[in-house]
Amino acid sequence: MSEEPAVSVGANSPLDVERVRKDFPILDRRLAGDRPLVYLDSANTSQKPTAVLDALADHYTRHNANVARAVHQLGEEATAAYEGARDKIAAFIGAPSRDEIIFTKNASEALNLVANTLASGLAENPRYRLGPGDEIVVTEMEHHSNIVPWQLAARRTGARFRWIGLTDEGRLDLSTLGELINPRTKIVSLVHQSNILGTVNDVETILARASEVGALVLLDGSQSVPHLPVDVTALGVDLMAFTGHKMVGPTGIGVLWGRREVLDGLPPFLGGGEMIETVAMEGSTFAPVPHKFEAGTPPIAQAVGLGAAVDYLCAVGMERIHDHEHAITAYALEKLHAIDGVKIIGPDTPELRGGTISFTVDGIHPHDVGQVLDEQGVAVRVGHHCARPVCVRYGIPATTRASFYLYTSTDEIDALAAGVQHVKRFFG
Amino acid sequence: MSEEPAVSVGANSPLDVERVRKDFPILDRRLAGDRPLVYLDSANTSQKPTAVLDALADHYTRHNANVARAVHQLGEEATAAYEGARDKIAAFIGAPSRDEIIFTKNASEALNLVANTLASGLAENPRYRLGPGDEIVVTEMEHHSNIVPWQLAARRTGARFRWIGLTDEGRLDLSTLGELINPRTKIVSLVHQSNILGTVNDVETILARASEVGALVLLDGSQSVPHLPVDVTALGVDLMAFTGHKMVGPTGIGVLWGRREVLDGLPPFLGGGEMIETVAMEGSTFAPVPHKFEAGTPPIAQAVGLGAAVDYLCAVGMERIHDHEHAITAYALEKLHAIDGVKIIGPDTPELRGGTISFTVDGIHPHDVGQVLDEQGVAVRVGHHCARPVCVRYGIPATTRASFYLYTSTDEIDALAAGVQHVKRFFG
Amino acid sequence: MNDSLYQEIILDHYKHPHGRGLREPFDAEAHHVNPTCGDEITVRVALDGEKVVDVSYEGQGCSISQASASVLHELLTGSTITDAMAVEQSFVELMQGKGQIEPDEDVLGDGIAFAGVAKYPARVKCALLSWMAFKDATARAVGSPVVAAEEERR
Amino acid sequence: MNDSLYQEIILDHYKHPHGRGLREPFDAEAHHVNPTCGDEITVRVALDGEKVVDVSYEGQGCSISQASASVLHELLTGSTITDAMAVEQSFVELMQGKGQIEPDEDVLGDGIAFAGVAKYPARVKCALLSWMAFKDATARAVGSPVVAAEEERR
Ligand SMILES: Cc1ncc(COP(=O)(O)O)c(C=O)c1O
Ligand SMILES: Cc1ncc(COP(=O)(O)O)c(C=O)c1O
Repeated sequence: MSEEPAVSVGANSPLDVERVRKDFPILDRRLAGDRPLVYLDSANTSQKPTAVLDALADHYTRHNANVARAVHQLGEEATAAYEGARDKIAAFIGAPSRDEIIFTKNASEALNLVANTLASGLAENPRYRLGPGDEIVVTEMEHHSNIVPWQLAARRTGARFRWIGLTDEGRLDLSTLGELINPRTKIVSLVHQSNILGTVNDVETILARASEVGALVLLDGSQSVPHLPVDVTALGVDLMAFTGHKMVGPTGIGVLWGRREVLDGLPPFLGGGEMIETVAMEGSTFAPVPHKFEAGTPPIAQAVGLGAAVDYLCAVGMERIHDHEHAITAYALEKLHAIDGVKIIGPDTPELRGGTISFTVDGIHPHDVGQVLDEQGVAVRVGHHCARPVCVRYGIPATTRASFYLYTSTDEIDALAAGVQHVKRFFG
Repeated sequence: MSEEPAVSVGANSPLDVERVRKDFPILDRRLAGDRPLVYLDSANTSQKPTAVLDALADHYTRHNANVARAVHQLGEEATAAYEGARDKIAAFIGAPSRDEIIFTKNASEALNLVANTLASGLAENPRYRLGPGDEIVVTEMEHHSNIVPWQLAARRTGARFRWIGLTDEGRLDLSTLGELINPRTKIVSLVHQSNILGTVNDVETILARASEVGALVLLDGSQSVPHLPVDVTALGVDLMAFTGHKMVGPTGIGVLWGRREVLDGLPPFLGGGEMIETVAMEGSTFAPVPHKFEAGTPPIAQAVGLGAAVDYLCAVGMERIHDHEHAITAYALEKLHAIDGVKIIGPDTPELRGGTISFTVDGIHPHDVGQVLDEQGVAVRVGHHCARPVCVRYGIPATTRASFYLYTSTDEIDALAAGVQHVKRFFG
Repeated sequence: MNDSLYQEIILDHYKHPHGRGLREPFDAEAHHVNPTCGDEITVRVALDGEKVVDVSYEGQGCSISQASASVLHELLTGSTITDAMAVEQSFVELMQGKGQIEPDEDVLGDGIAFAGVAKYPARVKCALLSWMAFKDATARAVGSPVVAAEEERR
Repeated sequence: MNDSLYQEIILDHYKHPHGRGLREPFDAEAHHVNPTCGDEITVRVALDGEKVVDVSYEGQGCSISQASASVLHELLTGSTITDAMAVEQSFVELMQGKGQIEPDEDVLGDGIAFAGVAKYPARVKCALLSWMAFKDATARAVGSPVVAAEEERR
């Protein structure tokens, strides 16, 4: 494991991975013991291309100023850059209007924004007010960030918190959907692609049922928007949350998209800064979206960085990224299947799943798997991946998870497979 | 105004401003018409030194990973850097414990966190639950971010929203303090240094009264922490909010500090990610502070950048920064006083005020003042500065505001004064 | 300062506003505020059938917002509602054109002096303030519920 | 892999744990969970006056947490409460020392093999899991309200 993996391209990938990797300076990093980095933890956070880092540096060294407040040149440049990023992101996800893009600090804040404003009781339209008798539906494969806000909202409002269970194959069990989503359901919030199982969910079926009963649908796109072409208009959902750092953008920024009508109906979330129309000590009125939901100085440089990230992803091409990951995932599943004692948690064929593979190794705790892999330079994540109910569902304490992105090479998958073999020998 | 202002140091400043300015690359920026930048808008957002930009770049190109989740080397490096920033910030403000430092996205979120958790009704201890009969006290010189969250909290809970008024000199009117802060008062939230008037408030007197009646005191340090040595232990307040981008740090990060006991007593704010102890579909329990209040992937690179910012400020020395700004402010007040028709809004002597000066020019709207100054390369802010009630109080629609920092030179003040003279000629 | 947004025409209207002051009788009025800078304007319209017989206004604010109101008064007083709305439309387009639109002097008169303002996003609102108020006041005067509702939301 | 945190001693305790299993009688037990990885342990203490007569445990988790419980059993069974707490204190110090502390073999026995773990912040919790549970169980057994209250809060 001491020589650097020579980057090669899987037969079925449309990407020149070797060229892509040159855009990501950290991939040249040597770890302890001069081991090359094999980064298979992109579902946790992605690495950043030079284009994004340059955009950040350029912003801070040439255009830094606060936005929407200044009449001076730097202020206008910063505002144009910040609002320009909003345009780019709207186009990237097919949003009908730029005003429907709200910048948050991460996906978690975006999800909480919806849960909190529905729970606040301040909305004029009862459709956007949760109360006793109402029901909230999530799934058993949600990230904690799409569970806890709803549990808190239910506790505050007396609404009932329910969830769609999982099949043994790691897919949603839709057999009781008709009862679970019913006329009492106010909102259905579900993950598009699971961050632990890799499953890509059947949004269409759930949306169809939700529409029948008039429930809102919030999609957690944290793991789909970075990896596949996502078009909110085509999907037809009401709201979608995602996060910058998982899509080659900076930390400190996330996005909530929502249909204008829905965003208009929700009451304000955080108060202050530029989210107001006019403030008097006696009472205040609020700005239209998107500013209504952007209290205080926004993550300006981070929005600019995310805009550059979206430009980068578009230049490579989301279809090609998706096809590359599909090829890499098929290759990885094959390699892992071939190892005795390795069990895939989640769909074990490359269909309707993304490049995130959770697995267990018989008799060896994931923490130990991960640590010994790390000693070989292979960075994976171990634990419950902020989706503990999935572990409980499958009766395991934790998993080892390898997750891929546009820069993942087949050589890195080989390093993973060799690493797991070594783990087995080590604890054998 | 076409030659570059030669940087010189005010007689009474202990800072070598010329050297300091070399640390801030944007200060070399040439604006439209090849005019040099005279940046007098630091109360809006500050510029960033190379040390901070380098820390960001180094993080992203060498250590980028998610925190608190990974057993791999990058994850451990990123976690050490992120948690190391927490240590630095705790030391910077004299916090008794690192665990009392909560990273937020900006000061506004920190203020909203307190208002929202008090209003949520989820706290076990009634001290941390607002309800009808309770009173909230702010001041008339608050930033909107310390007004709107409390108005919303009052609306949600039935608590009464009250405020301390202002004297004609731009200071708090403490004549009715005994009645305003009374046994029904649950929380007093006030600004340390006003972002519009420059006033530094008498925290001690207000704190003494609040302590008598057992009210919590939240200090908005957004404009004080960047500019003067602030020690929360010496101040004796319960909570303090401040923001990274105003203290030579990145956008996208703010801080809430609170006494351990108070933070422990507040219920969770946003749910998800690493703020949990354990999550089950049936219910969840929460991590101890600081993680309880840090839902989702935090602003990792931004925390690292803020740590570097604090290192930079400490290396220059907060006392010296404060003394420099005091000298610059005295110089600027003198220069502005000398211009006919210019009226200072706020304390018009350098005592107990910071380097933020709001003023009006007789018969000329601030927007016009700001625009014509901008045409000369002088960047100031115009408007109500997110403190509209102050404008209402003094019967003006808006002000022009010049605000200074460690890199502000007397030549820049001269450029401001010359600029204002030009404005008067232009509209005369 | 050639690329200044302060054209002589604008400064003229600012220093010597036309038709300023609120007059009676009027059919409807609208009060608009630009929250970012505190500019305020009240615009009244007096109609006679299809005809705009008077546009009166009072406000406080920057040279751009005040000069723009003066130009508005001059351009629209005496025209038909239809023509006034066409001028309004054209002015809005100019302001939102980011400096890329060539203004038509036949339609906009002194209003063409505002072409440069379109390059300053923060000031576009100032220039449009009185025009938006005029539009709303007129909508109220003719009793159009759709536009009036939109004003309510703002 | 010389700087590995997996010392032979640790692997030995992991593969052949000492004193594993929950036994009766016992005076108190504590169940601790490491939420980041799902490691769990239940520790029971049986006291006879000042003496720790048995420490029994059951858990699931990584080699570090399981080996650490085995070492704990070996070190503390049969000692006095005071001595046990001193050993516990010493082990905690070693774990929180970020790899800077030289462990004392006379006090920590096989526990010194965990010195390397202190360099891996994410694993320190694993190594401490059973020790924290032991401390809480003992506090309950002797009825100390302070420490027990602290456990409640965690
Ligand atoms: C006094 C004061 N409080 C709060 C804030 C809000 O800070 P932020 O915009 O970073 O949330 C500001 C700055 O805009 C301020 O000056
Ligand atoms: C599916 C899913 N939802 C939500 C999140 C939360 O994103 P963030 O941590 O950026 O708030 C994540 C990532 O951690 C995720 O994978």
